[in-house]
Amino acid sequence: MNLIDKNRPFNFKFDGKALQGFEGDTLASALLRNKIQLVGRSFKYHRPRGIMGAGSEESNALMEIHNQGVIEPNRRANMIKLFDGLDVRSQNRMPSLNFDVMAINDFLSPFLAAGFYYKTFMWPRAFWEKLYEPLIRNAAGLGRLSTNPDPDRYDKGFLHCDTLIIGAGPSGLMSALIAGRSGARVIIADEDFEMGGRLLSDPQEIDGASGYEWVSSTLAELHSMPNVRLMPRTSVFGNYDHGIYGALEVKTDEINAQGNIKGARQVLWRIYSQNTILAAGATERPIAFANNDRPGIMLASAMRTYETRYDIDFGKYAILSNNSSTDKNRSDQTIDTRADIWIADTSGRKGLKSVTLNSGEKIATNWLGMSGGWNPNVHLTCHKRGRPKWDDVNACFCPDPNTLPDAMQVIGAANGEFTTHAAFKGAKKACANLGHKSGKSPKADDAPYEVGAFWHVKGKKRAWVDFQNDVTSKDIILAHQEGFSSVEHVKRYTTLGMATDQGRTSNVVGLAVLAEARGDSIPDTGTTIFRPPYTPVSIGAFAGPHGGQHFKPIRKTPSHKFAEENGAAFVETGYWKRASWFAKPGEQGWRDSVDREAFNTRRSVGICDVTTLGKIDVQGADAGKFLNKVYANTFSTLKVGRCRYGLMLREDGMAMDDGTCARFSDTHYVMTTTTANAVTVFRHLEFVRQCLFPNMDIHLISTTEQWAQYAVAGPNSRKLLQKIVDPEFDISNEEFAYMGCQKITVCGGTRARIFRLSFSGELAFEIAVPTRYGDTLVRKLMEAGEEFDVDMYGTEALGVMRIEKGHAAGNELNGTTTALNLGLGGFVAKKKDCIGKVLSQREGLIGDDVLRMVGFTAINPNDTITNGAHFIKMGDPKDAAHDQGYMTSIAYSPELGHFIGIGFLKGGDKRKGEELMAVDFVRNNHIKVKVVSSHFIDPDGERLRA
Amino acid sequence: MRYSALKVLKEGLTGHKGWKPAWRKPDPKAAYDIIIVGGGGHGLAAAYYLAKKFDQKRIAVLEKGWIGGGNVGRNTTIVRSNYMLHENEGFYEFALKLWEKQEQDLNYNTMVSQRGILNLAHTDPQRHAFARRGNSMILNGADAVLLDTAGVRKICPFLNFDDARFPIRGGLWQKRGGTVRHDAVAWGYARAADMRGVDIIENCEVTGFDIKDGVCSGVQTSRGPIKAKKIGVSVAGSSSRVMAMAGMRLPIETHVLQAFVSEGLKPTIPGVVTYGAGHFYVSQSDKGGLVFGGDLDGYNSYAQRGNLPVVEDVCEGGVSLIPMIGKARLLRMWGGLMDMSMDGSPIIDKTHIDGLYFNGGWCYGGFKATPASGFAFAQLLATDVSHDTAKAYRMDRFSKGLMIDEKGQGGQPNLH
Amino acid sequence: MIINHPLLGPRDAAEFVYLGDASLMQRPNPKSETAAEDFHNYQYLRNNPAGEHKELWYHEQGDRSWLVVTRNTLSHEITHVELARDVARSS
Amino acid sequence: MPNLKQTTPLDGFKQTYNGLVVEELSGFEIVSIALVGGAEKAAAKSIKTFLGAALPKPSTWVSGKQGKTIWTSPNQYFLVAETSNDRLDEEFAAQFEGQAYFTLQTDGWACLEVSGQAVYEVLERFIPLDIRKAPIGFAGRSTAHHMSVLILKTAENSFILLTPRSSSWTFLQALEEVVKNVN
Repeated sequence: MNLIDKNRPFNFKFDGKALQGFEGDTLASALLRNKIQLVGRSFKYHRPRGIMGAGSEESNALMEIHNQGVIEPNRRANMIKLFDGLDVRSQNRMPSLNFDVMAINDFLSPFLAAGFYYKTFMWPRAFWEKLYEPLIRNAAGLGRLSTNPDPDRYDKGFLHCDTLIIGAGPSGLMSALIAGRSGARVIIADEDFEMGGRLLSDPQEIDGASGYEWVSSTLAELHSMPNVRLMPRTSVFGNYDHGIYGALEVKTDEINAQGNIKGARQVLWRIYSQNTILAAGATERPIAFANNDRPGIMLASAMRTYETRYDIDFGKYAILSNNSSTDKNRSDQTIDTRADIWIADTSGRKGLKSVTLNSGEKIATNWLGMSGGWNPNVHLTCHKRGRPKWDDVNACFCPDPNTLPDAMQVIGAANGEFTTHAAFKGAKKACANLGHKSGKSPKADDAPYEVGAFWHVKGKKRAWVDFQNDVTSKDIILAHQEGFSSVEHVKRYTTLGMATDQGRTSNVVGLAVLAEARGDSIPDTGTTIFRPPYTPVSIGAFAGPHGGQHFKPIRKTPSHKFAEENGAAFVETGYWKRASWFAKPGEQGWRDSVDREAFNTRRSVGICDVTTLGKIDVQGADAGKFLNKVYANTFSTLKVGRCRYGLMLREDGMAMDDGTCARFSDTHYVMTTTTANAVTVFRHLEFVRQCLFPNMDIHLISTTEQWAQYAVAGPNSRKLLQKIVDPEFDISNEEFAYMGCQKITVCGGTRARIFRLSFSGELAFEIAVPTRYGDTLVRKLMEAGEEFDVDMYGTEALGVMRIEKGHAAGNELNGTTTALNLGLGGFVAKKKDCIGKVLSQREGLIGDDVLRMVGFTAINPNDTITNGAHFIKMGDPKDAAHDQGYMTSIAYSPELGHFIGIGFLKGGDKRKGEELMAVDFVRNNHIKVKVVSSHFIDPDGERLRA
Repeated sequence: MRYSALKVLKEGLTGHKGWKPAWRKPDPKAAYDIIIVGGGGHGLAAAYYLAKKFDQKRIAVLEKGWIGGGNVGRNTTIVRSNYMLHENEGFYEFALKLWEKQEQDLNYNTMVSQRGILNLAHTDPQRHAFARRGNSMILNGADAVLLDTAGVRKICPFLNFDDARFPIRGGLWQKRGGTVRHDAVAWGYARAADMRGVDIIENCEVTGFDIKDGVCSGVQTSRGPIKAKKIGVSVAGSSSRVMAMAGMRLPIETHVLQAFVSEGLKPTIPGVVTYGAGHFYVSQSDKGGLVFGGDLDGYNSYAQRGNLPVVEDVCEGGVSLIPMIGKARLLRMWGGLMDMSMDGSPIIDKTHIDGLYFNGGWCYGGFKATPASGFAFAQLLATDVSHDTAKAYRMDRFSKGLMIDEKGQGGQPNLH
Repeated sequence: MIINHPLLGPRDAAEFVYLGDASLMQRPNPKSETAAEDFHNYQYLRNNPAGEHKELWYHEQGDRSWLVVTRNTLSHEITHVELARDVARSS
Repeated sequence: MPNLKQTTPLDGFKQTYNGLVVEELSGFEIVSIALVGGAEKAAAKSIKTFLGAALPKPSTWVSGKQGKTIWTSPNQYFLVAETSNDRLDEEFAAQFEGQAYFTLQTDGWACLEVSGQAVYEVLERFIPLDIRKAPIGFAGRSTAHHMSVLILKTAENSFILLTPRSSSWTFLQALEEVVKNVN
């Protein structure tokens, strides 16, 4: 019984050659059907290689899938479900698979033994980067990655279940059946596109019928259960904390007529399971003998799979085995090491021609199956650093019940129970442990598995242990000779087990060779542990849909549409897109726009969307007390209808954030934070509320997005707003003084809030309406401002004006500056405690010499001041020892007609008038600057109180 | 035994019979002058410099497991000296200069490969911070170039310039940055130290300190007590556990940092690229694997393994920055224990206990520091005077308010 | 990881933000004569145990509760989860 | 001058994909309710009378005279009221002074209804919660594609998703992408 549908042929290409396969084929089986033996080259020696396995353990048959200039490298031929139009090419060869010049390495192999590169290439020094390394790099690597973006789509998702069953062989299917019948929510996943596991490959009977019939009827029943989810082509690749598993579901590799993959190519699932049954089966091992890597030599079980499931006719072939599992092979000649015969050597560079036995007998054959016994697939039991234990009888590592992840049971071959009968028994028991009763198990094969511990054939020639990475038994012995005897040292020194199969076929053989060299037993020598993922997972799948523009959300302000319509350039501020300036026709560059916006605002009026500042509603009987704790200055005394600037410290005394806080009633404050810190401040406030002062009556809720808020700044701002604000509200200087706040209505009854705040230093207001009105309000404001030549201004002009005023912002509140550094020492209230007060008084933070924020102007007014320059005293050497501070913010002031800067200078508060060098190597701009007050414009604040 | 091309040739022709163990496997002696606790990169380097530069004799390195099994064998192999604060930059530049001579110094090819490191900026404030940082680097004798977008494109044309959520606005390029074959560093120092008489004792776990009247005179180990005049502890992620045996609490939390490697690929990525807007950095090893990582998982952990959210976060950053790597496959993920200090910078200092010295708090930056850390620790152990470039790495800097906080995150280790 | 929220049941730890040792809830008395030292120890020194650890997690993508989670730093096993506010009130 | 015109976050989006309907909902007001510390019991009682339903338990919403009330945090609830009165918060504050605090939240959120047979297949690729097991009346706050979401189950194959207004277009795009991939 095979699973090939010869009525559905597929055309595909291998290295440009047109070939045909069928529905049901993998690429590997299709290549074998086309009698192709040579399919790849090894990593180091570029040895010719053929297909070695029939599943994900493959280490030789790695291919590139090509599609319209995009390459997916290193695909295992056995894991590609054949489809029409597949274009696949061999890799790591130059110029061709058949003639690979890099194969010269194979002849130089005596000099390329384990670790050779640590001992040479040291002279001359400069040659490493220039010559040796490029040579090594070009020779190494496997497939190519095209430099084109990956065009495919990926999804991610979350699944919840009572029982996750990993593997759909006899033990997994039986478990699903029992658990499913009892009503549990079951997920059963298998990396193969056909469920059934070994039952699809080994000819055997279950309850008198063929194993395949049992699989079909079981699958049919499982499909009928709504509580069972069958997930073929799904590799459960990792076990994480608390029952979380990572799984990759391959939806399709198929490319449609448009040259695309429809829908998501792969889905990365995070599976939350209450219980897990690991039924992942076992992987056959090779045997290390001289030249055991010829194309045509493969695992015996793989040959059986290709014959049975894929209907491949190998003709005559031989089997080398140390165990009873190969009894199922239909070979013409079995070489059983248990009878003291083995293979001494082989011939046939690009395809096996013959094998020579230890007796000297030479057997002509093109195909050889080898079986060195079986390794249970214990990988997922190790991901949380569980260690398997050695089973002497079965000569393999089995899961150790004492180190299993929580709520995981291991059954069947994965648990070292290799018969179908034992698989069923294991399933029954595992399900019973979960409270699922079951009837009698079907009758199945129970012939015991017997294995002789035969690992490698000693000799002078190379015998491969890790096929892909070209690690031979001699390499392992040499590593031991050089003192690399710990198994971890051997792995790192020889690269054993580091290939794309993560040592699935090589680790145990390698360990056995090492144990023999050390004269220890295998369990005393070490163990194999595995890290996720079980099989490699596309980075694209881990990224899911979050590439390109979808990397992070985009937050748009209420005036976004209006800004787009008016020439705005946007800047990323966290996830927000803020308008940085609004280009008008005729302007030559961003500076033109920014200068105009700043200048116009100071001359007449400008409008800026400040919605992105965090807004937090603070309500409660203890609101004042609470704010006194979180702000350095006092808020309990703030009068209703007033605002106050607030400086917030971290507990270590550094400035955390600043903003204003308005009081609307005895129990109601509205705090604003900087855009960048809105989230962290909220989190901090919740910490203070819940963890430090749990008995205060305080309630916090973010209203950042609830209110669209615009700054209206400039000498004409009041006049403009008077046209918008409903007449019953008085915003004259007398009735609504600087730092006032009130609830008002605008435009005929629309609810609003107005704050008399100024970041620009001009007469200014901030007006807020529910966001639903945000788009219309900005249009109304601009309409109302037409007579004043109102301008929108962006973050750049905002920055210019705040620097002109010497306000600290993000560049200064950089997490390493104290209130004192910022010139805000006076804000830390003397009488009360606040968060950060105690530690802000440490000796290193309060000396005369600490950094102080000051202003700078260029001595030559035509010089450009640059950000990030360091200050050096005139005449001092330009080195770290003489560094006096650094420039944090700079701007061209259209009002002053030259550049200005603010920065931190040691003891700067007492150094006004001093001349310094502002040293900027990376822009090659060293200029002379003078220390000045950071209040460049209207230092007495007359304008904002107007 | 000297390693050379000639020697490799000769051994190749004679069946490799002449290679000797890279280091001896001695039993511990009853007493040493100086004991280093911890056979990682830093500990082995300290032992080497003690013997080579500071003329110390009777030195032992005690390692709980096998040497190089901790972070020196688990990191993403990057070396660089691109710090902003002078207290760090001077030290890391000293390290980089030692890396540049390491192979000849040790007679071991650790594959120091200066293919450059590029830090990307995505906003003007980031570019400005890079300017400040680049200037700091140059003030400390390092190299730095501030790039605009075109400059970045020249070095890494494959980055996402056209469809990026966070557009690339420039970068800071240190040409002398690069990668080093991490395991080889441990082996190279071990071999060179061993050749100078240092006893490297594996499978020897320190279980206690002999402290009396404020003086430490030896250690208890799984292989018996060992006396010493001076004991230096250099155990990275295990710092708190080991120093607790001396009754000390440290300004350190242990966190897990995951790292990732892809399947082997032909050369694609030239140097090291660090994504300033995502949590992602990548280089390509000589074997062809993309070696990449991102942020800490973020919680205290000694488990040497992490969880899925960070894996996904890192890969999202990777694909959004370098769209072609979607088609590469992640081969292996693992975790290391980071001794995260309270300001993100290390400690190399005496303790209040005479004879007991501490080296730790390396956060995730320990690998690149290896030679300088070893050198500075050796000098401190040998002379009781801090190395010039490591003077700021004092234990008491937190009580004095002299933190060295590159990122400005304050006393929350998982944010550094 | 999964944190079993006392009010909401099991939630993916990715919804939470981690702060650190739950001793951060015991803010020293700023008026004490040893305040400088107390605050230094509070802010900077940690037991950093390899084993059971009481620690603070914030349900940022959820109900905004701060939780005290008892978790083993060697195995990541979580044995106890409480609302921090309850813990703070009872101490 | 006339009243200002309102805009909804997603411009009234509605689209059907193979029987799955994604539609923006609007025309209601959301007010947060926080119970005064120390007076929780009394406050809950009088609010119960007002709502015609007891305040919901964690992870649930309840339906009452005023609309849906959703548990959002300890001692905090969202009332989604079928009204166009945008001064609800102020009126409630006056009515329940000393018992509870209120904050207008309507404009902070975009509200989408997703309904149809395929809704579970979509949501399992969108939200980490165990949506298939959630009963009608479930309310949970979590994340979807790095964005906040408050999800309510309103009928067998029907859910309401609330997400912050500023990123709601990204949210919608992400949801659409999943819907297309599933279809």
